[in-house]
Amino acid sequence: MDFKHTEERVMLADSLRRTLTRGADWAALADLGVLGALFTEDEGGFGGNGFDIAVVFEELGRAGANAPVIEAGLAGGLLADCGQAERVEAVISGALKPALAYAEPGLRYDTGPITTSMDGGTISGRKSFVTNAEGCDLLLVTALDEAKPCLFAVDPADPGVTLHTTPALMGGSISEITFDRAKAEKLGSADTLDARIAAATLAVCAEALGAMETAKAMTLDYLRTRTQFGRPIGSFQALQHRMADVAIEIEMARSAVINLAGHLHDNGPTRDRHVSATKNLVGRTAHLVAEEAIQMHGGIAMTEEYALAPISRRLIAVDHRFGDEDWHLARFMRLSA
Amino acid sequence: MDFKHTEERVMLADSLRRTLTRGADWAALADLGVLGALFTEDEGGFGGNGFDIAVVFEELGRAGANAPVIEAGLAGGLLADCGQAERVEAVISGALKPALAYAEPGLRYDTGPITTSMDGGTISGRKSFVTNAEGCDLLLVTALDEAKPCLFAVDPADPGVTLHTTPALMGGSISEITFDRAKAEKLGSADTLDARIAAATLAVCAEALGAMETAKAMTLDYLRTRTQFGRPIGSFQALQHRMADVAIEIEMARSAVINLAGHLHDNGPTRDRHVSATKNLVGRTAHLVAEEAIQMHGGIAMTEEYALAPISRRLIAVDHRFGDEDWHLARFMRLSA
Amino acid sequence: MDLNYTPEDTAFREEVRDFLRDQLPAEIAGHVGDGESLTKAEYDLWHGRLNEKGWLAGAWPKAFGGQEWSAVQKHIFEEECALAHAPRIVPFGVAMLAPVLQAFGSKAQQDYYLPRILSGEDWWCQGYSEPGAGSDLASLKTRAVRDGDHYIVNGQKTWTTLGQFANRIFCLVRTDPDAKAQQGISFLLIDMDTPGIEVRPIILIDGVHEVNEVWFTDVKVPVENLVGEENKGWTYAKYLLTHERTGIAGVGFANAGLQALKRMAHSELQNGRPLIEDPLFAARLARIEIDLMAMATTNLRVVAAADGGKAPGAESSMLKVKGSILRQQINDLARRAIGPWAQPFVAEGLDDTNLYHPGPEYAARTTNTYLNNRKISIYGGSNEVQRGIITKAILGL
Amino acid sequence: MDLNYTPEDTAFREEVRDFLRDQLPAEIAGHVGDGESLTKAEYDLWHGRLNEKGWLAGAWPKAFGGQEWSAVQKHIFEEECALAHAPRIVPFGVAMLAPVLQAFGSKAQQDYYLPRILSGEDWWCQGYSEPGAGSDLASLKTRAVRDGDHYIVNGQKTWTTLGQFANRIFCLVRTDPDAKAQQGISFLLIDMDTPGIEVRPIILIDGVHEVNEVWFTDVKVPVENLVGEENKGWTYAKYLLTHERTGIAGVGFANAGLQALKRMAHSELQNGRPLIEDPLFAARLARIEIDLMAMATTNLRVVAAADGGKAPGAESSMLKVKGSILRQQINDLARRAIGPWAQPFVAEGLDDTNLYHPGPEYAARTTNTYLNNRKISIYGGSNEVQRGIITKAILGL
Repeated sequence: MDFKHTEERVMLADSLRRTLTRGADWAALADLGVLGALFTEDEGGFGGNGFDIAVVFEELGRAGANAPVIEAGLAGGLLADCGQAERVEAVISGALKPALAYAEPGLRYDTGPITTSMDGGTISGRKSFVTNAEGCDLLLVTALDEAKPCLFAVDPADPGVTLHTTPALMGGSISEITFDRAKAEKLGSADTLDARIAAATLAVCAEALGAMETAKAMTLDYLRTRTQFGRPIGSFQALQHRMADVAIEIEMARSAVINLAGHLHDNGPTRDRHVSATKNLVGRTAHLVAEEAIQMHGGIAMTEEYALAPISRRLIAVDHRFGDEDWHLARFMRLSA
Repeated sequence: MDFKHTEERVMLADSLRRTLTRGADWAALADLGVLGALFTEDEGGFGGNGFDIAVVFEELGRAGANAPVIEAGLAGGLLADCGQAERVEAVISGALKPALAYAEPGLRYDTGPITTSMDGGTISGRKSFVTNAEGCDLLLVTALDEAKPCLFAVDPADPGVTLHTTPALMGGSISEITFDRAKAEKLGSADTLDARIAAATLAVCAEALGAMETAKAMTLDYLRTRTQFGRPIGSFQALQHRMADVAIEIEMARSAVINLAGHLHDNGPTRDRHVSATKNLVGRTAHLVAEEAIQMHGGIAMTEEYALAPISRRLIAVDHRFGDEDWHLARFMRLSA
Repeated sequence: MDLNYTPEDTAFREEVRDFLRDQLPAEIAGHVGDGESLTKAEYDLWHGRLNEKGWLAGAWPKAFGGQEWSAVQKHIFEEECALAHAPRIVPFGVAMLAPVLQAFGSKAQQDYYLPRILSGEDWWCQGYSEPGAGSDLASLKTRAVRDGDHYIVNGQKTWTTLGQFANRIFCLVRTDPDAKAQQGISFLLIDMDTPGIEVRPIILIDGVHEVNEVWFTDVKVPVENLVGEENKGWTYAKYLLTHERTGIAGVGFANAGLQALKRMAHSELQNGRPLIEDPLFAARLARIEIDLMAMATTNLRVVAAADGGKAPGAESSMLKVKGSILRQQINDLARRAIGPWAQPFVAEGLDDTNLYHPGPEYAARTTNTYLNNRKISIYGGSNEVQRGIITKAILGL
Repeated sequence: MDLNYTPEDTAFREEVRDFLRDQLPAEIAGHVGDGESLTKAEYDLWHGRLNEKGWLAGAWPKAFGGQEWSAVQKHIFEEECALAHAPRIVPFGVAMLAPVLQAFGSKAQQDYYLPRILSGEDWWCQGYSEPGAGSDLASLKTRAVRDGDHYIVNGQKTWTTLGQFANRIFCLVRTDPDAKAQQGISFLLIDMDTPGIEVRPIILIDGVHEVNEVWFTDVKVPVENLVGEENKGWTYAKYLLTHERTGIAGVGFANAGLQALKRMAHSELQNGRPLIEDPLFAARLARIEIDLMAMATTNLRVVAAADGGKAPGAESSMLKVKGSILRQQINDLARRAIGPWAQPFVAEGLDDTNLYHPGPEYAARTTNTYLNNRKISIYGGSNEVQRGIITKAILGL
C-alpha cells in the first residue's frame, strides 16, 4: 500500500501547476505531456493509468483551466480503441482536437438507447450536450449501424452538421448538434464507450477536487483577511466549525478520487461501482463546497468579477456531467445488490 | 384564521401543567378532564377536536408523563365507535383503563393484513407492540371474523392471554401478547381504526413537541450555566448557531402539529396526507433535537441520572410509533400523487 | 384555533385572483415564471395597473392613499401574486422608504414624495450597504458634511438593487464621524441626477445586471432632504428593517417554485418514465413540500400575531433563515430536475450574443435562478446574523 | 500509488484471521456482535489468548515484549478483530499507560508494571476527566499534596471506563495549585485498594454500567508512583492523547456495523419484501457505504503516512469527527431497520428482572447501542473540540 504518487507524476503535476498559473495554450499543454499522460504506452502515450488522470485533472481543476482535455482523453481514447493510431498520435501532439457526441435528448444521463443512425455512409440524428465541440477538428459520433451502436468520424465542417452552441456552466462550450445525412467514416464498435466514460468521470471528479481546493483556499484567505464587527470573520466560531467540516469533506472527496483511480481498470461492474460511489460523493461534496464558499464569503462571491464565480459554477456543474448524485446512487445500489 | 387556543383549552393546559409538575395519578388526570378532552360531547366527553388532543399531549410530553392516556383515547375512541357508551363513560371517569392490541409481528408499521382470528367466541393469534397493556382493565383486540377485521373485548386476565412485557423506549410498558382461544366479546367492525390511529399519531406528535420544548429548555439552561474554558458554553458561537437551528425546527414542528390538528377531521386521504406530513417532520425534528441536546450537553446527557435521559429516549421512540419517517414519507408521496 | 380564512379574507383572495387574471399581462408573467430579468417598462406597467386599483400600496394608511391592509390581507395578496408570477412590487419606494417618511418625514416630504412613489414618477433605490461592511451596517463610512444649506456627500454604496432604473436614492450617511458605531448616522434623500453620482453595474454570478455600485463625489444634497433629525438615522433604518417583515419567509415564492418544480418533474423523463416517479427524486420533493407546509403555517402564525398587535421579533429571523433555505432547496432541486439541461449556461450579462437556451423552456433559466438565489441567505442580514439574533432572544447570553 | 497491500501484509491478515477463527470463542463474539457488555472474565480470557500469541501489545517495541507492528499491521489487526466481533483490547493499560511508561517512566516502573499489564495481573483505568471539566482537561482540580514520601490525593474523577474491574488507576493530579492551566499537573499511578478510594457506578442512558466516578479522600500515594517529573504531567498526558491515534476513525467497527446492518435489512420485511429493497432505506444505506469507502481510504492514507514517519495532526481530528458521525449514522440506520422492534427497551442497569427482548436477536440491543454510541462524538475530545483543532490547523487564526 502506497499513497505517494510516482516521481514522474509529481513532476508533471508541479510543472503543470506552474505553467497553468501563467496561462497555458493547447500547444503548451501538449508539450508538457498533459495529453500524453492520458494514454498508455501501447496507445502511444506514457500514462493512461487512473492516477495519471487524477493528477492531471486535479491541477486543471485547481487552476480553473477550460481547455478541452477531457474531450481529448474521451474521444482520443475511443480512437485508440478503434485502432486509429495516427489520429491518436495527432491528439497527443496537440495537432488534432476531437470532441465526442454520444448523448441524445430525452435520455437524461443514460447513454442509450440512441436513435442517431448510419445510412449509406451518412449519419442523421440529434446529439446533445457535446462539450467543446466548437473549435474541434473532428467529431466522434455514436450512431446505430444495423441496430448496433458504432463510432463514426465526422468532419465538423460537413454541411450536414449543425451546431447550436452556448457557454457551458462548467466553462468552455456545449453544443446541441443536428446531423442531417452528414458524411461519416465508420471507425468500429462503441463497446468501449462505458470504459472511456468511466475514465472521463474520474477526470471530472479529479477536476472537481482541484476546484474544491481552490474554493477552500480562497475562502480561508477571505476568512483570515476580511473583517466585520471589528474582527476577522474567520475568528467567528460558527464559521470556523463549518469550515472544518468543509475541510473534512474535501479530504473524503480526495480519498474517493483515489479509490476510483485505483479501480479504474477493474472489471466493468467493480469499476462502475467505484465510478458511482466516487461520483456520488464528489457531486455531493462539490455542491457543499460551492454553497459554503459562497455563503462564507457573502456578497462578493455573488459577483462575476470575483474569481470564485466560475469555480462555484464549475463545482455545481460537476453534478450534471456523466450522471448526477441520485443517478449514481441508484446505479451504486444496483451494482451493490 | 386564528392561532389562539380557546380559553377552555388554555385553562386545561395551564392546570394540567401545574398538576403534572407536582405529579398526578390516573384519578387526578381524569378529574382534571384530561380523558374527557379526548372525546366529543356525543361520545360523552367535552372535546375530541384535534386541538384538544394537541393541547393535552403537549403538556404530557413537556412533563415527561408516562400515563396511558394515548391508549385511553385510542381504545376508548374505538369503544365509542362501537357504541359502547358505558365503557366510554368508565374510561372518561378513569374507572376503566383500556389498551389496544392491533399490530402483529412481521407487519412492521402496517396495520394489516392481520392473521389473529375469531373462532367460536374465542380469538387466537399474536399481537405485537401493545403499549401499556400491563395493568390495563380491558384489552381491545383486532381479529378476523369471517375474513373481516373486527374489534373484540378481551379480559387481560383470561387464561388464554399471555403477555410478555418489557419497558418501552418511550416510557411505560410494551407487550407481546399471545391469544390462545381467549374468550372474546365482539364489539363491531374495525373500520374506524385508521381514523383513531390518525388521532393517536397526532397525540404522539404533540407529546413529542412538548418533550422537545423540555429538551430545548434544559439545553438552554445548561448552555447558560455550564462553564468550560472559563466561559459559559452558551457563549460559543458554534453552539449558539446550532441551538438557533434547533429552535427554528421546533417552531416548524409546532406548525406541523397545528396543521394536523386542523385537518384531523378531514376526509381520509386528506387527513392521512397531513398525518404523514406531520409525523415525518416531527420524527425528523425529534431525532435532531434529541441528538443535539445530548451533544451540546456532553457527557452528563449520557447518564441515566440526568433528567434528559428519558426525554431523549422518548424523542427517539417517536419515530417508531405509528410509522417512522420513511414510512410516512412514502405514504405522503402516494397520497400526493 | 382555526386554520380557515374568514369569509372576508376569502373574498379578498378571490378579488386578487380576478384582478391578476384580468390585469397581469401573460408575457410579463411568463418572464417572471422563467426567472428572467424585467425591463423598467414592464415594472412601470405593472406598478401602474396596481396603482389604478389602489393596490400598489395596499398596506399604507388610508391617510396616505393606502388600504390599511391587515397582515393577513397583505399575505394573501403576496401569495396570489407569487403564484400568478406577477412581478414583485419593487419595494424600495413603496415598502421601505414610504413607511419611514410616513413615520418620521416632514409634512413637505410626505406631500411631495409619497404621491410620486404611487405614480411611478420616482423610482427609489437603497443606499445602505457599503463595500467592506456586509452585514455590519453600523460600520458605514459614506460621509455627509454640512456646508451651508447643503450636505456634501462622499463615499460609496454597493448592492444597490435596480439602481440603474432609479432617479432617487435614500442613503444612510455618517454626519458625525466622532460618534461611535450606530450614532452619528443620518438618513438622506438624494436625487440621482445630482452631479458627482456615478452608477456602476455589478454583474452577478448568474450573469445578471441586478445590483450596482453607487459612487458619490462631492455630491451636494439640500438640507431639506434630511429625514427626521440629524444623527438619528439609525433609528429610522432600524424601523425600516423591522417594518413589514411578515413577507420575509417568501412563502409565495416557495409555493410558486414548488408548483413549477412539480411540473418539471412530470415533464422530464428518466428511463422513459416521468422523473416524479423516481423514488429518490420524489422523496426529495416530498420532504421539501412537507417542510413548506410547516413553514407556511409558521408564517401565518406570525402574520396573525402581527394583526393581533404583536411585533415579530426573533420570529422574523427564524422565517428568514428557514424561508431562504427552503427556497434555495427548491431552486437546487429544480437544477437536479432538469438534469443535463443545467449545463448550457445562457447569461445575458456575460454573453449577449447567444441568448437562446436549447433545452425545454422551463430549463432556460433554472440554473441561473439557482445561482442568483444564493443571495437570499446573504442579503438583508445574512443567515449567520439572523442566527445571532435568534440566539440572543432564546439564550439571553 | 498502490491501493493493494504488500504480500507480507496480506499474509499477516491471513494469520490474524486464522488466529481469530481458532481462538476467539463464539460466545464472546456473539456478545460483542450483539452489543452486550462483557464480564471481566471474558475480557481476561481474550487478553490472555492474545498475550500468548504475543498480540496483546503488538504495537509495543520489541524491547518491552511487543512486535513493533507497523501502523498498517496494527490497522489490519484492528480491522479483522472488529469484523470478527472480537472484544476491543481494553486500552487503558496496553495502549495508553504503557507508551507513557515506556517513554517517561523509570526503569523500575517499566520493569514492574509493563509485564503485569501483559499478564493481566493489573487492570488499569484512567483518571483524567473530572466533573465540570468535560473537554477542558486543563481545568482539573484533583489535588496531590506532597507529605514526606507520599502524596495525599483528594478529589474526584469521572467517566472512568470499566473502573469497576480495575485494580489500578493512572491519574492527572494538580501538584502546584498556583501554576496556571496546564502547568502544575502531575501524572500519578495509584493502587485502587488504597484506603480513601471509592468507586461509584454511573448508569448510562442505555442502562449500562460502563463508567464510574472515582472519589479520592486523603489517599496516600507513594512518591515513587510519580511518572517522570512533578508538574510535567501535561506533557505526558498530551503524548498519550496523540499516541497511536490511527485507530481513531473506528473503520473496523463501522465496517462490522455496516455488515450487520445489511444482514438486518435483508431479514426485515416491509410489505412482505426485504427492507433492503425499499428505495428510501437502500439509499440511506448506500450513502453511508459510499462515505465509509472514502473514510476507510482516508484512514489508510493517515496510517500509511504514520508508517512513513509523519505524525498525524489535524488528520486525527478529521478522522475522529467523520468516524464518529458515520458510526452513529450506522447505529441510527440500524435503529430504523428494526422498525417497531426498537420500542421494547431492555436495559440491564435499569431493570434486571426482565432481560429478554421479544424481537429478533439482532434487534435486542440495537437501540441500546444507538444510545450508547452517542458518546463517541463526546468523549476523547468532543467533535466540537476536534473542529477547533482542525480550524487552528487550516485557518491559523
